[in-house]
Amino acid sequence: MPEVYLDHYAATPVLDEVVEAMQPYLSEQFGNPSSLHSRGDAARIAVDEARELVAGLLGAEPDEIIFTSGGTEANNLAVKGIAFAARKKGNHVVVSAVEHFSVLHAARTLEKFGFDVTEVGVDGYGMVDPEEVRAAITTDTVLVSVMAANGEIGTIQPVKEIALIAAEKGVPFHTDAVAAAGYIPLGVNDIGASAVSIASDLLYGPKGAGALWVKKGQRLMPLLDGGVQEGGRRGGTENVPGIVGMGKAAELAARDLEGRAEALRGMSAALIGRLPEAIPRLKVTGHPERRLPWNASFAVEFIEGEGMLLFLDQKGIAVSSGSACTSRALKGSHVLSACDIPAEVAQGSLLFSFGIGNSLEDVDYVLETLPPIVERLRQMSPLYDKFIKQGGG
Amino acid sequence: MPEVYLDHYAATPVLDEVVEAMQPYLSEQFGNPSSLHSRGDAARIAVDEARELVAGLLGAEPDEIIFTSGGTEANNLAVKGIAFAARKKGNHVVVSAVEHFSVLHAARTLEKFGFDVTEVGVDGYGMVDPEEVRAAITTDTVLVSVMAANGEIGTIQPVKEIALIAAEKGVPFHTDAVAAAGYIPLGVNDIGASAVSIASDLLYGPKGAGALWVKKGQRLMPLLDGGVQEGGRRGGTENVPGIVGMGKAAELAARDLEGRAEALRGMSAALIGRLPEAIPRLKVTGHPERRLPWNASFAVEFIEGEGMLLFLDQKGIAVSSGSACTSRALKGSHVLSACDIPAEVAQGSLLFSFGIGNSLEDVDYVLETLPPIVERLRQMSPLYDKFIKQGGG
Amino acid sequence: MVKIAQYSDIVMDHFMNPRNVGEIENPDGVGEVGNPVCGDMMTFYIKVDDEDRIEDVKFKTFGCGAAIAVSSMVSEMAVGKTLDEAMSITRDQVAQQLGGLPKNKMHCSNLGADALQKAIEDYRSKKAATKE
Amino acid sequence: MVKIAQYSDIVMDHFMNPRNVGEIENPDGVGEVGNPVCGDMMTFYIKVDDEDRIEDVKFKTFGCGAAIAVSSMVSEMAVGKTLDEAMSITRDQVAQQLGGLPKNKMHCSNLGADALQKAIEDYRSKKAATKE
Ligand SMILES: Cc1ncc(COP(=O)(O)O)c(C=O)c1O
Ligand SMILES: Cc1ncc(COP(=O)(O)O)c(C=O)c1O
Repeated sequence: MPEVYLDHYAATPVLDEVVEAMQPYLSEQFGNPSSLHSRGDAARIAVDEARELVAGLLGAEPDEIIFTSGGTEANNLAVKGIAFAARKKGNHVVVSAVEHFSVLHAARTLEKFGFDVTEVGVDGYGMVDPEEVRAAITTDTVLVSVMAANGEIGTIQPVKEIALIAAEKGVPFHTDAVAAAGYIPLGVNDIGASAVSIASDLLYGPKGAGALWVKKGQRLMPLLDGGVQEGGRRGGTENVPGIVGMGKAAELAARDLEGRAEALRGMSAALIGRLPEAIPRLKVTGHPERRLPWNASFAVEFIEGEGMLLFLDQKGIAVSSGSACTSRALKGSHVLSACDIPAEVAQGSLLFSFGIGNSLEDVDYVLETLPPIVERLRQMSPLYDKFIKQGGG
Repeated sequence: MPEVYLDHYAATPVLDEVVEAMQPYLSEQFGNPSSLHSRGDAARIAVDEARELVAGLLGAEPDEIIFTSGGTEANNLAVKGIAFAARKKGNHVVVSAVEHFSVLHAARTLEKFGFDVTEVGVDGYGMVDPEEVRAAITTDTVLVSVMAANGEIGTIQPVKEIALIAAEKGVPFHTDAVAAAGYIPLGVNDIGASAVSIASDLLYGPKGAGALWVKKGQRLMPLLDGGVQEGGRRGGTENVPGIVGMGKAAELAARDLEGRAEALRGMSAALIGRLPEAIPRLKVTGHPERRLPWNASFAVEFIEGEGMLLFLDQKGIAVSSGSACTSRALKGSHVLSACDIPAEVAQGSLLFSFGIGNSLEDVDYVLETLPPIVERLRQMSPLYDKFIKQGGG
Repeated sequence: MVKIAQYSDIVMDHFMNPRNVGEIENPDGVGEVGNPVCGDMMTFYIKVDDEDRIEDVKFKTFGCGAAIAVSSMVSEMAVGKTLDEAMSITRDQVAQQLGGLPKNKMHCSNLGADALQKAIEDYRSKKAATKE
Repeated sequence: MVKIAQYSDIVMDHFMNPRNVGEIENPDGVGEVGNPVCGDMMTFYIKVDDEDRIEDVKFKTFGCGAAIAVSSMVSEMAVGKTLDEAMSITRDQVAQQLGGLPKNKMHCSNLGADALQKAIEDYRSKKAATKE
């Protein structure tokens, strides 16, 4: 049976070069970067090198990089850290409705501490309108956070425009680039952001590592108090192998960005182009042009995502779905809902996230495998039944 | 040159068995535990197994374990999480003066949010008096946090007594067991705690993993909002290899606890017994009996710690010091200061932290190597000069 | 068969090879529960013989693997039972017969017994109406 | 020599083999700066010749590797200089001669030039006192 992994948004494999780079720091080089002896030295030097490589991917200064345990911590640190540090200035933050929960729920936590949160909506393609952000900003606004691109539907947000508006209003702008970094060019100064989150595990790096870039001078209340690691902005013994792995992954992502993006775009475009021909009543979700190269997202009408996932898994294909049943919280996707996709259609959402190990043959295999699965599940579906009886099909 | 690593409190090497256990999850088994396909399954099962092993070390239920990125996050989650969740009940927390900064500074952050913090002092051995904790508790107290043992001086705290008092007063009791777990028996129910923090990297496990045990029913505000990982109490893609490594490390620590403790106690006791004979004006810090088996801590009068560290490093010996110069924050140790050790004496602090790879020969090597280094530095020291001229020596 | 830890072998078998999928033309009773917005919807059709025994059951289900397996299992359990017996099939029995269901799926996907009961009630109320 | 990245080779050399450690009996000037509570304390002793040139320097230092290396370097820089020249030795020059110092050590450990200046001032004030 072929193994066709198309769930890179959930997890990327770790590149051999990355594992190799990490290896010494898992065993012989186990020193603590804070230690003053030579063993500590080796660890500190390794962390500093990784910091430069991550800064390189973002076109940033190394000392502006704060290593975290992942994208979620980076987002929490950005949202809570910037808002709490500014709580004497104001108590309002603006986020988009399609943010990852690590931004959205962090904002809800701010509400418990007296903040007001405005969620700016999106159009049917999942795009934020910068003018809506402008309209949402008040004199109390201390943070605007809009993601660089949404992983579920691939839509790339107009962050430069939003950053410009935030800058005009003197409000810090954070962007969650977890899904985007390494796939579209993301110079932090080019964007004009105050803070940018990224994660290692969507970059063919190890899990357990992420980073928040924070512009020099931007005030931030730490989330993890403790030692003076990361310039006092994030305590805790550094995850040296994780950080080293992330550094290597960032280096390779920066080096290969264009090549990777082109290959991925080729595959996702092929699937987006051909799947609707093979499956009637299939909706492409997200933006037709402004989308992440690796993302091909759909909603299959009349059936639910988990069944498709299970059947595809039987055929060696790994994908994900934003359906309620496949989310551990058993709630439908807030992203699809923000795009005004009816809840019952959103239940049939399917996300193919391509990786650098995939090929166009994998697309062929999906095109061959998925339609009969959909057909089979539709034959069981009372919704499809009604649709047919009402003259559809 | 011999390599004598005696800085296990800063970092332990990762055991081969642990690295081996992690290895698959760094490469082939890269799935995301939240994914519904078989690759996600493999990761989820691995995390669940690790959860059982960590629970085993603490005599706890697996679903009471929250995996974190390390001891610092576990402590921040405990202190802020419990206090913020109870902020409608009261705004007072009690900590000891010798807590790790990840507890102490987390408490200071609570002050910024309207909490009052009482720091209970210690005696000359670094011991907290449970009756002082009782006296500190008010009707507004929502948390007592006193560490199981202090890593810098080895002193084991009377946590059972403190837990009992907290329980009598109906106040949750958290204990930071990062330095203690795996070295002294620590049954969470035996202690009677509400929350216990541990870290992987002091257990011969990888950096970047830790855990907070939280008693069923204890309310907690998450620190990292996001997905519903860890039962909704800690969002973020799980650091699968780190967690798996921590699980293995916990399993081995539980299995070998007594043997390890005995061997370590032998070495630290030998050094504590013999070093004062070899070096005049040397003070053993911490408690004479109630101390962690791996800890041998001292203060060498008239000289400063960094010089000793550098010379020892030249001889292949890695240790640490609580001196201001060796701390990245350039502040003297708050622990030694709480024990009423004069600041200039504390500058000469030396911490030998033994590990399971050490032997009594390493103690001999230190006994042979350190005295001439001390002598050499004392010869340069204006303080020693004064002492001698005043008739000391 | 590629197995997913959350589902037992029996669940996977019933999901992949569901029994009694389909529709009954001119059914004696129809029961529909759930709602596609929430992610699960089941329609049960029954045929009842002269002795108030369930002769045939068919179902259509929109929902996750568990929902489909539950429907299939309920349909198997119901065939040949008297209406009273079938009415007493509980969610817990269904879950047990399936070798267990994931905790988080116990409530949302385990609607099969309810749909069957609705179909029986539908049959009974139609019959009562005919008698009047 | 085992090297620590934060310290240059020159710092390590001066730390491990400090020049002019010790005391001068009957010094012409003594300067003491720092405070053991903060972690760094230095005492400089100077001998001045008839032409106001520093003939000999000795020091004792309590402090980290940087503090010891700084003391050693300052002592070397000072020997043979006139008092005026020696007075103009700056912290930055010392750090530069050492091949750089870690940023966080620039302020606390780089007291050698101050101690030397204090010793020179001590000498000058004593001399002034003698003249009066
Ligand atoms: C856009 C976005 N932000 C943040 C995160 C959280 O990252 P992590 O799971 O590494 O904590 C994700 C995870 O997929 C994401 O897609
Ligand atoms: C007692 C204690 N608590 C907490 C911590 C923090 O652990 P980590 O550095 O793994 O975050 C340490 C670290 O040494 C510690 O000794």
